Amino acid sequence: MANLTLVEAVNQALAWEMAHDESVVVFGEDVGVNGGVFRATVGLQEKFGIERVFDTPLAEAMIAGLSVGMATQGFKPVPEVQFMGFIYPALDQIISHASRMRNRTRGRLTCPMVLRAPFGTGIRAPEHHSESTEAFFAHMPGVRVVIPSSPVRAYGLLLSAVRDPDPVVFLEPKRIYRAFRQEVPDNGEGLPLDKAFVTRPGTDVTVITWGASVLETWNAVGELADEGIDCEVMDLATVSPMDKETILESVSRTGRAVIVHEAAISGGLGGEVAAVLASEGLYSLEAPVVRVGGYDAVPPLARMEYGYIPGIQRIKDAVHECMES
Amino acid sequence: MANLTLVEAVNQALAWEMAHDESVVVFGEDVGVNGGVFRATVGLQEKFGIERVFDTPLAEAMIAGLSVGMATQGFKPVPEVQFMGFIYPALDQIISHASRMRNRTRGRLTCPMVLRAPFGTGIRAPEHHSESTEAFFAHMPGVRVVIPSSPVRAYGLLLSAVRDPDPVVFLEPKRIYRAFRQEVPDNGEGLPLDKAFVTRPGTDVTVITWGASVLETWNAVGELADEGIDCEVMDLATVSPMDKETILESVSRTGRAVIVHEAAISGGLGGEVAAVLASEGLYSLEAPVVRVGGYDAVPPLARMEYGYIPGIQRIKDAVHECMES
Amino acid sequence: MPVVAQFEITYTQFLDEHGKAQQELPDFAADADEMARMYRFMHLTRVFDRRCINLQRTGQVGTIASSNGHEAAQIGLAAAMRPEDVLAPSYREHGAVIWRGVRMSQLLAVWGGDERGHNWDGARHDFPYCVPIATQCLHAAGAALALKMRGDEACAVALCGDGATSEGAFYEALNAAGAMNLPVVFWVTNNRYAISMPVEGQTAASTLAQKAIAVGIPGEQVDGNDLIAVRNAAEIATQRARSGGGATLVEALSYRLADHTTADDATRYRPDEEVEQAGRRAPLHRMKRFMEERFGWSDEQETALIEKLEAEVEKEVEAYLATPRPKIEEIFEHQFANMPAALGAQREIARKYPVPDHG
Amino acid sequence: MPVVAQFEITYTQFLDEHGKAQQELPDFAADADEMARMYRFMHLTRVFDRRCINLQRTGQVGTIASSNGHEAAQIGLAAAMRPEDVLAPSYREHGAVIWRGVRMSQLLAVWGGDERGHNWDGARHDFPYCVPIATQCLHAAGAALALKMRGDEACAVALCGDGATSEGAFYEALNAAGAMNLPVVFWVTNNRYAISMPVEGQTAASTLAQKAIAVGIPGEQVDGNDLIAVRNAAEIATQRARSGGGATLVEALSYRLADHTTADDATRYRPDEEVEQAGRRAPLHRMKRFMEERFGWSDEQETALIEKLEAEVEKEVEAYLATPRPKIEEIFEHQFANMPAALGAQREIARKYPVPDHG
Ligand SMILES: Cc1ncc(C[n+]2csc(CCOP(=O)(O)OP(=O)(O)O)c2C)c(N)n1
Ligand SMILES: Cc1ncc(C[n+]2csc(CCOP(=O)(O)OP(=O)(O)O)c2C)c(N)n1
Ligand SMILES: [Mg+2]
Ligand SMILES: [Mg+2]
Repeated sequence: MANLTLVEAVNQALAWEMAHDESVVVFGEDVGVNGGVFRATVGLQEKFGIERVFDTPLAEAMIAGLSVGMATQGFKPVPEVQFMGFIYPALDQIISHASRMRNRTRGRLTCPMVLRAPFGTGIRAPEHHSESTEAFFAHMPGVRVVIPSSPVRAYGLLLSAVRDPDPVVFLEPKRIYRAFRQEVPDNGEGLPLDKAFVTRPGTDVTVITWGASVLETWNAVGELADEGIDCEVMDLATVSPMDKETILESVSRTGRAVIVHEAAISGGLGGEVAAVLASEGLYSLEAPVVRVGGYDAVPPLARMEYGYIPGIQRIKDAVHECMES
Repeated sequence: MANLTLVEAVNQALAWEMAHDESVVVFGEDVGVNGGVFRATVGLQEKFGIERVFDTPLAEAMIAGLSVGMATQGFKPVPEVQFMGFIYPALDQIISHASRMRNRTRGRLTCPMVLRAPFGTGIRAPEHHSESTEAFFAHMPGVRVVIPSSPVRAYGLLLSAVRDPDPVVFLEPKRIYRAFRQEVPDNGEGLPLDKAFVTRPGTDVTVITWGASVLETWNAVGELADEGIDCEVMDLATVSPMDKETILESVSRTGRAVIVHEAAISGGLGGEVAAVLASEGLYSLEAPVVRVGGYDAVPPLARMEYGYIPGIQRIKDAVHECMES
Repeated sequence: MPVVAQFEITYTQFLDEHGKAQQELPDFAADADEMARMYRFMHLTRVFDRRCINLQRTGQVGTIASSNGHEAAQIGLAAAMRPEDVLAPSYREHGAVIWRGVRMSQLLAVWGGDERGHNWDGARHDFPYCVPIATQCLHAAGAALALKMRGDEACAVALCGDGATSEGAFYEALNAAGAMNLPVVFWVTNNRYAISMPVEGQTAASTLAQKAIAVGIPGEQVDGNDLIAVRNAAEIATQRARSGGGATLVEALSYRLADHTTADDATRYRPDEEVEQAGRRAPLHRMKRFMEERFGWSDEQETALIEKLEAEVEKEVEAYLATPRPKIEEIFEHQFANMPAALGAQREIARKYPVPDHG
Repeated sequence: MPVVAQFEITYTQFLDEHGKAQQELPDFAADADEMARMYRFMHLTRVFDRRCINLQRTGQVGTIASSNGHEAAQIGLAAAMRPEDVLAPSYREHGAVIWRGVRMSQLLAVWGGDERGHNWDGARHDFPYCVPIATQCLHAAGAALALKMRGDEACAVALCGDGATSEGAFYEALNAAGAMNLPVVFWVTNNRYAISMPVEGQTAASTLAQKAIAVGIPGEQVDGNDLIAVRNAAEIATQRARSGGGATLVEALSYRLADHTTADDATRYRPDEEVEQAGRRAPLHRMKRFMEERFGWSDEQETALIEKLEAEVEKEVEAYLATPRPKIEEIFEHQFANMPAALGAQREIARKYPVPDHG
């Protein structure tokens, strides 16, 4: 049983599914010989051949459009966009075609594909390498948005994403690609795409998060436990369609909610979570919902990025604010 | 003093500003000789010449990128994207460059431009002509998103948008382009870009809306008044950055909020409004916030589009739901 | 300075505007049945198109794009395709998709605002009409890659217009097709206008065919109003693709004889004389002359054919008009294969509200 | 079949890899001072680049892209530009922007993760380094349109790589420049690789210069390691643009002698021999030979120059390292000219938290 990092788990899931489903194809920029700039696809070309694992010309709209074309004709493309900051040229193909091919043909053609992209801050990269715009894709009917935040979840969620009959945008928190390891049995077992993960049961407050922020959240929650604040921690993971039930059930017990993500707060997905609580969970709320996120500013370059994303102290303060009001 | 439709008011504002600011340039697809497919730019080429009002090749990324280039070099481009459904190829230039040119150069270069696009349903058009994805742009730091919903506001807000030193995405509700007329004095007076419009004072519930939905909202509110329900109606208009103060102040008086928009509910901007109430206005809420919007489905073609967007009855039911809980 | 690369673009025409042969004709042109079949479909396209416009005027369909003037380009191309090939059409290709088995009532449904129309008969694997300009070119490239990986002896064909050639998606599709040696044909029907923009405003390139040079694939120009030139070019390009020879760009020179759509008024931006002149070069004229000269086609046959086609179209119009209105539930049922709970709940809400027609 | 268009692509080299003239040289090549100035900047680029890599290794800057091998392409082009021209560079163009007056300490700030670096000296109207591939080509086109509308006798220049030519944005920029006859030069430094993708994988086109044909503008290929060929081509193209002659595409053939960036390991995808071979054709080698033969440049001068440049670079490195850390407030202050209230409130929150350095 392998002790893997998140990015290694992604690789293991791709390898499993390619071995078990002939129709799965992996392509993108530098995913072949080079094995991906983060090594997510390393070894796949050797294993499955250059026909099924190949490098494309440098054009993201093309990568997405090619995927749509292949998906409608019986393949399961799993393209990679090298960084989320470069996914925007592909957005038109995702919203205008991938997301609606099934609907606009009333099921005649479908678009099973998984667009993978690393996202978020934290690797001292140049401009445009720190984007967290999952909210764009979560506002697209017909698209699933999945964000793993541990090796085990990366493996299980990616398997289910590739097996899903509809398009999935699979966003990988590159800041924690190698942050920690887990035993990830290579058993081909997927995880549900409609269930949030309660990673820590608690009674005082529900802390809802996803992506790399699970890391700071986890540390914050640990320190808060020492102070006697018992947080329930939820990794939303399948952020769209959103698992409202788990959110509402948890907050119905704790009465309090704090939301933590890297993306800019305004228009971010934390707003959707808060809105669900404001309309369907209002009577359980004993305190204002607190959102902690990236500020409403362009993600800064390396020297300030850790001042931009929610840090442990900011998360703790948010929980205190929520507990005290 | 001219009695104008919304689209005529847009034209009047463009003409005024072009006459008073040499640096304003209008371009896009079919905006010149043809005067725009909705006639928004009719007459401008005759008035101001083909140098300042011109048709471009058919390429939206190019239209946006050209604007960024011109704006950084001292011009004020006011490009038109023919329909919001075709704005997606331009999205990369908006988020990656227009929105951050000022920040990434620390003010050395700036990007004053107004990207105009008609949006929303309701004109029996083919596929992709009924998009309402204002939420995408409202999640972009450094960009203003402005949505007029009356001739008077179209004129004043567009003037201010063109004069604003930063990029503005100006979305015009084409369903009400010609729905009604107003006296629109051509006095060059702009309207503030940071204030929501309370179009009807009320005491029982705050109904927050924007775009073409103001129409059904207005009718619903009228009928509700006859039933004795006194709605305060707010046209959010400058949807990003959002005027939280006006929202919070109103709900602090009414204790209830209903949000109405055409866009898909999940991930829509109504979520941001509800989130603001859940975190900064919770103690004023006497009832759950109710969101009425397009369903989480691709905007349907003509025969079902009026079943998709919030109709008068659905808005009334939402207000009742909010009043009765 | 050493020359490191040289290129040329050719133009092919078989029949001049009077239907006179300018060079030796390809074999299929001698096949009376085949020519009659294509001629019939050209007329059907025209008759259907006329009826569509009239249905729009009477409010029975929504905004609709006319294929008036495209009859040769559409039928000649479709006739060169095989059922197992994959077509990625733009919104204007009525003749091509009808040839491939789509029912006219289904096309009317599409333009009438009913998604069920795209769940169409004929080549079930073909792409639906594509509205976002040039994006279908990428789908054709992807379909071609799928065909290639499966080892099928088939190709994909993308149809687009002159304006589409300015979009990055068009170029990216061509470049990928060249780089990956994909079995795909990019067919540009240059009807001289993108709504109000004349093709001269789209690009400084003297031909659209030469855009192929940028991506290292063959490109050529044909008279798009000459059915024989169109079919001949389409057969060569599709056969090249099916046999491993890779992608081709064909520019078919034609003219849009109608407004861009029923929502457009072309008199705003182009002179009537130009349209009249172009009308004299219309595809059906020269095919009629050709059919007369080669196959003794008579005016009686012509009148009979058109009457028959009008009846055929009328049947389809009736079928369209008789189709029960879609249910609001249907807008929820094809978002995902497995409907999310929240969406199901929204469907229940939607059920409660009658759907008003347009006012 | 009549030929309706013909094209050819030429290749220009003045100095072979040993610095020997292959044809009569342009006048500027006889100007000892000018040649020495360019040679000096080529070396400065090299020295600075070496120091950057070393700063990254020691954790004093973040991931950085090397310009090793691009010295001739960058300096020859920059030298042909005028201050009033507008440059839209990619992220690899250290030599070009330093020539235009940007301080090395400012470039280090950019790569060190400090936006203030882009508020740089020199040509204040130049665009900052551009990371989203090819998007800067559209900015150059827009700037060119601005220059044209103002009637300035100036041009815009976009710099990009071979990989960039596959992006729709590249094509759309070229097509618009052609259609609108814009004063812009698109300069493609073909260094054979886009990270791990060799240029042969990007396109089936045998040259990148021929992509100009698709948009009706002149395109040519030059030896990008030959300073004289580069400057000559750049002078012709920029002068054409400034004088109303419109846009030009230049493909400069070169080679990336380093990893793509410090985050890359090129040994994964290309053989050492290939790199060694390319190294022998490096721009500085042949320029050294040329300087020796034409202007009696000596090894002593060479050593002295490099020492002097190293000292110059060191001063800039010190200035960079001595720059006080930016304040977190600064990330809020340039989002809008007039800060929205809510953003101001967020700034107050941010103030309360120390900004940890990277772990
Ligand atoms: C991406 C995109 N931009 C704009 C439009 C609006 N529009 C519809 S048709 C058209 C002109 C297309 O011209 P052309 O490609 O020549 O095709 P034609 O209509 O002449 O057949 C435009 C601009 C669109 N549908 N998609
Ligand atoms: C739109 C976009 N996609 C992907 C990337 C990631 N990326 C950075 S550099 C690069 C290769 C660029 O190659 P080329 O254009 O030849 O320039 P070079 O680096 O060789 O100078 C890629 C794929 C990016 N920066 N932008
Ligand atoms: Mg056309
Ligand atoms: Mg390169």
